[in-house]
Amino acid sequence: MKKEIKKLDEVTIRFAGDSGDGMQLTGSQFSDTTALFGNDLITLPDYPAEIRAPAGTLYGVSGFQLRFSSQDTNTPGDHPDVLVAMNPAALKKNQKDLLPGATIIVNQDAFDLRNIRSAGYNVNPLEDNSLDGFKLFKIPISSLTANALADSSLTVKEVARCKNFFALGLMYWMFNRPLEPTLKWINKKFKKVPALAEANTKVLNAGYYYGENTEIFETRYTVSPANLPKGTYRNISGNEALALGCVTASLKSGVPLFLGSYPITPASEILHQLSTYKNFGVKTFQAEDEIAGITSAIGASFGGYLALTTTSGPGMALKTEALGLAVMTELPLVIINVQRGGPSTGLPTKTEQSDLLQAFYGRNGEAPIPVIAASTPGNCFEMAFEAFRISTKYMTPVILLSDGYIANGAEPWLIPDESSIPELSVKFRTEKEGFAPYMRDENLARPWVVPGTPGLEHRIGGLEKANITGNVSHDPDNHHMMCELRAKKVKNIENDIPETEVFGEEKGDILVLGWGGTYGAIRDAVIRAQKEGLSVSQVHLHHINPFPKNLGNILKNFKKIIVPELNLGQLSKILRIEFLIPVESFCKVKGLPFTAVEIYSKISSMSGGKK
Amino acid sequence: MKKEIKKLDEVTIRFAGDSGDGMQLTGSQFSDTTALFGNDLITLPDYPAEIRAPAGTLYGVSGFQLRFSSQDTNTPGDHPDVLVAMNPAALKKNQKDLLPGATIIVNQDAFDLRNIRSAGYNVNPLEDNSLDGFKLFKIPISSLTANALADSSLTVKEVARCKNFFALGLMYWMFNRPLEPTLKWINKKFKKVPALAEANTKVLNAGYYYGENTEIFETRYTVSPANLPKGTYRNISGNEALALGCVTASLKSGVPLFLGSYPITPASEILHQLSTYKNFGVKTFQAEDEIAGITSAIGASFGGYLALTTTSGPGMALKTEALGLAVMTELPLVIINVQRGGPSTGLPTKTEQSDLLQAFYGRNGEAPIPVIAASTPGNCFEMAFEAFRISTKYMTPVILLSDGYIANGAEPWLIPDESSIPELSVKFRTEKEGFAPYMRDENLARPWVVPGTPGLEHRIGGLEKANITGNVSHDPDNHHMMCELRAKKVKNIENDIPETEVFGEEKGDILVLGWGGTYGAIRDAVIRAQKEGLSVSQVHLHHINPFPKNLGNILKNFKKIIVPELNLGQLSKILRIEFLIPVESFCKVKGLPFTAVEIYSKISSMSGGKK
Amino acid sequence: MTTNTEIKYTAKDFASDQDVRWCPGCGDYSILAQVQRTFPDIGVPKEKIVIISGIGCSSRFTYYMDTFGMHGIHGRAPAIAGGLKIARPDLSVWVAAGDGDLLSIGGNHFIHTCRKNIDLKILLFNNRIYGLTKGQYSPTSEKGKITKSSPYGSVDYPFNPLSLALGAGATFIARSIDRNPKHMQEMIKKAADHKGTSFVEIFQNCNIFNDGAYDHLSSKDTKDDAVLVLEHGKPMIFGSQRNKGIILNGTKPQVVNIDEGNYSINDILVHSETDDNPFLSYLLTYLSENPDYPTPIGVFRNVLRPTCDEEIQNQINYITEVNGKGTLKELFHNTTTWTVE
Amino acid sequence: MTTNTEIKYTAKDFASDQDVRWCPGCGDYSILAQVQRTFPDIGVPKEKIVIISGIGCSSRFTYYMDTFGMHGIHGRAPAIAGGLKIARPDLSVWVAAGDGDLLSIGGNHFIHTCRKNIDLKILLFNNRIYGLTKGQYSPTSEKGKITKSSPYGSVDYPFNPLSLALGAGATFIARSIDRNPKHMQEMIKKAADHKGTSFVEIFQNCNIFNDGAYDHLSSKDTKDDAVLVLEHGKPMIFGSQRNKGIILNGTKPQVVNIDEGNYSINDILVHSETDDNPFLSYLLTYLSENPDYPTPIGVFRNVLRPTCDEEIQNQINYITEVNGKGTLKELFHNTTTWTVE
Ligand SMILES: Cc1ncc(C[n+]2csc(CCOP(=O)(O)OP(=O)(O)O)c2C)c(N)n1
Ligand SMILES: Cc1ncc(C[n+]2csc(CCOP(=O)(O)OP(=O)(O)O)c2C)c(N)n1
Ligand code: SF4
Ligand code: SF4
Ligand SMILES: [Mg+2]
Ligand SMILES: [Mg+2]
Repeated sequence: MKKEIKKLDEVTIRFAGDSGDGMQLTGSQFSDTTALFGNDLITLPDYPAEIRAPAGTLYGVSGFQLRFSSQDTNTPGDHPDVLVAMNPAALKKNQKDLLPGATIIVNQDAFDLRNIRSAGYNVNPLEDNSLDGFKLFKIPISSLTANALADSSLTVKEVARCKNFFALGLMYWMFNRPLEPTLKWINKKFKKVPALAEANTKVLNAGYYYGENTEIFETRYTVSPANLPKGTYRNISGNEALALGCVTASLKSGVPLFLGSYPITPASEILHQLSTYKNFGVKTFQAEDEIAGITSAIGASFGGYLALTTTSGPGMALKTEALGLAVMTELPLVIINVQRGGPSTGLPTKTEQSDLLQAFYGRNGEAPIPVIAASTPGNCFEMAFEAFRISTKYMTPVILLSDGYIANGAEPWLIPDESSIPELSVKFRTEKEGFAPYMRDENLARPWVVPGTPGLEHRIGGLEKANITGNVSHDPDNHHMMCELRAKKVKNIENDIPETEVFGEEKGDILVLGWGGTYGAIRDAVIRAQKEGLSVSQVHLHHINPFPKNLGNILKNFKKIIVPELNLGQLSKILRIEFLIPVESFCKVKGLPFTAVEIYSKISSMSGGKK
Repeated sequence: MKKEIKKLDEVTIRFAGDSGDGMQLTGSQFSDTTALFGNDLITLPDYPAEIRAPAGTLYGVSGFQLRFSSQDTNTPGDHPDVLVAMNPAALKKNQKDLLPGATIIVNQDAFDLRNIRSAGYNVNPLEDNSLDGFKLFKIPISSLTANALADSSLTVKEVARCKNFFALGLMYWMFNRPLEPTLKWINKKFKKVPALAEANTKVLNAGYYYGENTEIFETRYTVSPANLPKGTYRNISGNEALALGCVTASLKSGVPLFLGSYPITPASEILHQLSTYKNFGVKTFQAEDEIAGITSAIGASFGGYLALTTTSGPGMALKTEALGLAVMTELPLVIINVQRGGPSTGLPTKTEQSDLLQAFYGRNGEAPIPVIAASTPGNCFEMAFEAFRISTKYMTPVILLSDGYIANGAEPWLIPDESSIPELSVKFRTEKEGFAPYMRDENLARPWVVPGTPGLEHRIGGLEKANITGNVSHDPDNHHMMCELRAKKVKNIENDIPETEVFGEEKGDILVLGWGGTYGAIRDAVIRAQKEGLSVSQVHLHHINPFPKNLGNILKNFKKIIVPELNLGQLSKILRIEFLIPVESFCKVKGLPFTAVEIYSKISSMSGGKK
Repeated sequence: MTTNTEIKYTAKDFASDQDVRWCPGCGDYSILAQVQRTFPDIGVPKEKIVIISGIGCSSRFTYYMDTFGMHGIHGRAPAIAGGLKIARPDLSVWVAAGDGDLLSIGGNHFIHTCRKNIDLKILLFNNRIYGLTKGQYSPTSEKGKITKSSPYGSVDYPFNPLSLALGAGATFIARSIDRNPKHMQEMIKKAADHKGTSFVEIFQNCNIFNDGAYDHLSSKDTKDDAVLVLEHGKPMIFGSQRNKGIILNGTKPQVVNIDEGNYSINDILVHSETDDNPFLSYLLTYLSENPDYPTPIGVFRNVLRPTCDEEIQNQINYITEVNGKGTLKELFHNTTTWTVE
Repeated sequence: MTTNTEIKYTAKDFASDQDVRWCPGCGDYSILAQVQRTFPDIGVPKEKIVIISGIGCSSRFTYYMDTFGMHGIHGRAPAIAGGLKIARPDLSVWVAAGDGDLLSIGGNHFIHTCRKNIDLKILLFNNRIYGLTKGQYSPTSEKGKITKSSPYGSVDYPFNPLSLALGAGATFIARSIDRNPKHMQEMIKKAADHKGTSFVEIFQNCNIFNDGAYDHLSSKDTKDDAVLVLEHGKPMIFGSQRNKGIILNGTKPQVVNIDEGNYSINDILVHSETDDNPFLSYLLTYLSENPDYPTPIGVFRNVLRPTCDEEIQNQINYITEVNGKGTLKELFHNTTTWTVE
């Protein structure tokens, strides 16, 4: 039977099932294959806070969404076109995100009484017409999987665990993707357990040919490869990119990397990644707490390492005292805060941007620290490198903000040409002549002198320092001067960072000004609004303290400024301080990223409709 | 010989000597006597950071300044009229603060070669005319003390230690104060060591009669009692007043007080004070660190105590994670930060106001906390009470900012009529019917239910809470709503605090807007400017988050707003956020309080001279 | 602790209305069950029981118990609980904590609680792994362990939590194991009965990230030879034949066979929980460090000393008795005063 | 540690240009002097020595030594030093810390440093008081102590710092006293020689806020009977007549007189620093808890185990040898890639 093939520009799929159903794996296999196929794409995993909640419960549902496209893609999609729901809970939890007409594929076998009840349904949703309006496909995935493995030596439990590959195979068929990449992966992964390799291969094929051969499906779809810039690509998540960026800074400076860290969601992955890079000379130290994480890094920095500490919200709060020490000792140090829902322990697995003011002001005393923020998974790479550039050049701690959304999300990343990455020139002073610990160069940076340098023995610390000599000083005028010097050093960085770029016209009605992981949603919304003729432009900030020098002028060129943030208006506050201008805060504090539609609607309503 | 008696309106004296010279004692005796005599006064001790630095060094100099007056007094005086310098280092360190014509009394015996060198002089400053222009009295205080005690059984070391009483006696003579209060104090203090009691009495008298009998002094002075409101007075320092305010809140609410704290300068005195109030039911817990200080207080609050934690700069930084927990659990808690010079360990013994932004924003996530600030030693009492009022009424942590200047400074305090202090009504819910942990009253406060209440068992914690039930909730809309609810609860407090008052005209050219311990210097400066006919008014904030409701309107009534702060402009930033108005920051970050003259000069230069 | 004889609870009375969300098979279920089974017998009305936890899988414990409770912040449970107990000595305050929570980030509060002998009941859910953050090594993980944060094997030595507690001055230390419900109930009961810091280390299996960590101590085949069950006043005998025993050879413990003729039961060390001098306890905590010895479970040490919370209360009572209850007037006038008429 | 035989230092080479600002008479002066006298002999060039401290009177130590140094923040010296040592195993890294600094706020870093056996040399300036903040009780203050924050006597039991270190797994622990310069020099030297965490508790007099705390251990009249000087391989004999000794009675130490005929020198426990099993060390740390026993000084325990810093370095060296030094290319391509032409 020959099925119709429909060409689409883009598709959003969400895989959802129990924590134990392997949805993260299914999603990432689909992504990898799709990336290899040449689509642009963005992925968004959504784990529950529980490790493995009881089967069938709503809070045990794990999801993985991806959007792939023949065009440039900026978000993982607002509303899935296709939902694969492995059980009633997955259906229940995700149905509300679907628009009418969406495709739903369910594992019919999982809709037994117990699961239906666990999900909080009174009646079987597959049978009460509540899904009218959706394209519903009820497929007995479990039985089909079991059938395919009827001859296998696997246990019933093991067989059951293969069912995600059936769903994956079916999706490969539906979206016309090759099976080879996953088959290759299966063979590598289960090299030592041939029975599993064989079973998964069988089931993947079974899923694929189920689509091909049954009459349930009339249509399959194809999304042509995107017109991506030439080059070699890999998939990269934000946390992977941060790790890569840090190691790159180390290789490009010739200075080894030290990470002092304490595990915390959603930042732990950076620690995991970096602890694999031993042959890059990376030293990782899993400390007893966040305070030891940062202070061990300060020690390593004193010892001449590129020093890094990574954390998230509550852990950041614990590091603030030590941040002051880094400010006073003027040692280079990079602090990455992968933000999550707050306050307190808050929503550990959810995304948020609510630590910006803390990054600016969360310390005792006048303790200025540069703040930068990454906007996409791939951009995390550049920002990590930039953090080390600023930190070593200016002898200062630097706070780099990421968030749970871009940390876990992934996208294809054009691997940069090694030679295109600038060298990071780091100088350790060894010259005795004329040395003083708090003398300053043209960037107001003091010299970095590491223990082991003969004749340059000196002491630093957290008490106020006398200018130049660095001795402890209680002198009133010196203190005022040092406070101003430290502030000025940070402020001066504005001369050393790129001007920010306006996407769209340089002047107009509305400027959408964002920072961090909201980039994609804003970009998609702005593109749509621009297409509709609205006078809208976008500026997205990567440097926040200090701001790019041209920002003030840009702001003057727009009638209204919208600042979408996943907090209650933190960048807005800083803009008011800095530029004394009113801005329109567009706030969402739901533990979820913005959808492009939300921002588009805001733009649209603020512009009073089309122009 | 009858000496001339000159009547003065006010006098500023500074006692200065080695850390071991007993200058703090001398100063406080003079203050107590002067207060008893009926003057208004303010005192300002100035300790070195070292406990007891080597004798004769500049950094070992300890000082105590007081200003007493026949009028209302707001500052300890900008420039001493009289400096008592017990050694060369004391002279060297303090001379720069004197205006020409000031009186200097030195212990001539201490000006030996060793001390002169230690102080960093090349030649004896008493002999090189460098003190021309001052009224210099060279008095061999050590020898005169030794003479007075020629018959005593004390050791040479003990005799030497009495010399501060000679200086004190001399000052009593010079300013026409009675000896009795100090004599009484000596007898009580040395009750068990009669030899010391006798010696100090002798030396005090010797000092007094030295003034009376020698011809060196031609004039003595008197400052008439001030026209203070009727009532009973005591001297009180800011830290004492904080302790008293907290205990008062406890007595007036009938709820016992718990302090969890870790020692830190300049806040430790509150812990010391409160640990003496055992028969007031106060429980003090010296914790292993600041984190245990605040978290033990959170535990006590859960248990139904008025919970307090006290600290300073670096300690505040360590408490920020737990502050988030207090916000999320919506438990009452008062956090007192007695600010000192920062960043990092900074200038531990010096004053500063640089933790305001930290108080506002120093936490992960959206974690709003009310912030109030004390303005004078006496005002610390009211603000401590106010902190508990807000915290229990709204079920919220409250940050109360003090600073090293008002913490250590002292002034006469009109003991309030007990009945004039309002009751603090605190209700613990015991009613089972209709109870839910996160239901809210008209103030948006949730119920305070303490363990031990049968049938009301419930669990709270740092994960996001479902509205009403308080169960853990990952629901997106609930999270947004709860973030807004918590913000609104704090914002609503503006309806429950007094409008701020304008000192001077309600409209005019210049408004001097301050907060915290700068009150006195601003008040003196504004009075002077007003006297000179300048159009200047003062507003001094005690409630900062939220601001008093009328502040916005007041600001509109002035052409220029000056904000003097002991930081780089932190309140200014918050004003810009809140009111979007430009203000003129007048910053000083020198570890020292403002002098009235500094602020007056600023006002004067901004107003372009007289009107 | 107030004894309440009227109310008779059952385990079910201590179950809250919240769904238990641990992974199926997690050892935490057993701990929850044993606590719920034991609490009816500790003689405390349930409104007087408070459970404080930090953050971790184990710290969710609080939500599942129908008592008062606070799910605090990571590592701070002992400090929160300490403040509560000092404020309210009338309450029975329990801490439920993971090995990361209590010994890594919370290590300082833990040792200071032991030192001060604050009357808290601390249950350590020791699964030798970070569960909630998905599998990093913890301060009790064995050296060389391969985890997400130690892909080439951890270089850290583990804490022996009981040695640490002893070194910090703890007055009650015990150990049990998730797969031995009866024994655990006994330990929980004894911890409840002790006045002072009670520390119970519970070996808990995390079947997701560190499955089988304690198999040799709980599987039928091996456990009798691997576990030494400590009983006060009894000789330290173990083994499937109950013929192995511990003797002290100078300062070194030694495992001997009492069936082979060289040693008899009379040579075997007799356990005493209540020795004021802690050497025996040290010796016992060390045994599990060395594969030559069995791993003891039971109460290692149980001595009485005044607790921090009662001493603070006593001081208050005493001073109040001597000076009378403080009044506002007294407070305001506790220094020199003068009057302006 | 690199041995450098060319340069011959004197104590003066280790004195910085900063005025020493402790109170006249403070025990810290002696510690500074002994360190400056010992450092010429530890065989490390001075640019390779780093001293890290926290905050406290004692923590000012850093400023007075002409080596590299960091005066960190309160309690965090071991963590700062640990990071430095792991980054730079070639350095000799020392921690100077007060009892509040190391054991109160810094307790967690301290125990984890001991556990991980990071090769740091930790000198505890134990004056049993908070000096710099002007006299509050510390975690080593005796129970009942009256201080500014305990006007009616502290209710807390003190830590025994050596027991705590042992409980945490320390490989080298020793004790000395400010008034015994020669002994202290010996301890500092031995601490320097040990590879792994070396912990030296130094009894230090604070003559301003806790004067005389150790008088009985240093005054001529009492010290011989009050102090037991430990020497490896030697029997534990002490007393002005050198006729008292320690024996082990079951699990309990006992002081006996070898002149009275019941016991001879051969009955006396012989000290061994290097026992792998730590009971003897535990026994010795406990002695000072009890007035019936003398207070031991000297090296209690000194055993060798691979250190954290070297193990991390070894792992790096090994993986680098196996996989080759990482390159940018390898880094970027360490997963599936595809090419768009
Ligand atoms: C301040 C802070 N740091 C880190 C975390 C992340 N975190 C949560 S639980 C946990 C450790 C969990 O391990 P354990 O305490 O052993 O408990 P388990 O999950 O194994 O029961 C960590 C590191 C956090 N929530 N807060
Ligand atoms: C975070 C922080 N908390 C508290 C302090 C205040 N503080 C400084 S030193 C000190 C304790 C001093 O005692 P100790 O460590 O025993 O040193 P000593 O002065 O006795 O040598 C304290 C509490 C601080 N500087 N920083
Ligand atoms: S991850 Fe481990 S410890 Fe956590 S609930 Fe699952 S099995 Fe239990
Ligand atoms: S206060 Fe004590 S410890 Fe500090 S310097 Fe003075 S004598 Fe030494
Ligand atoms: Mg664990
Ligand atoms: Mg001390």
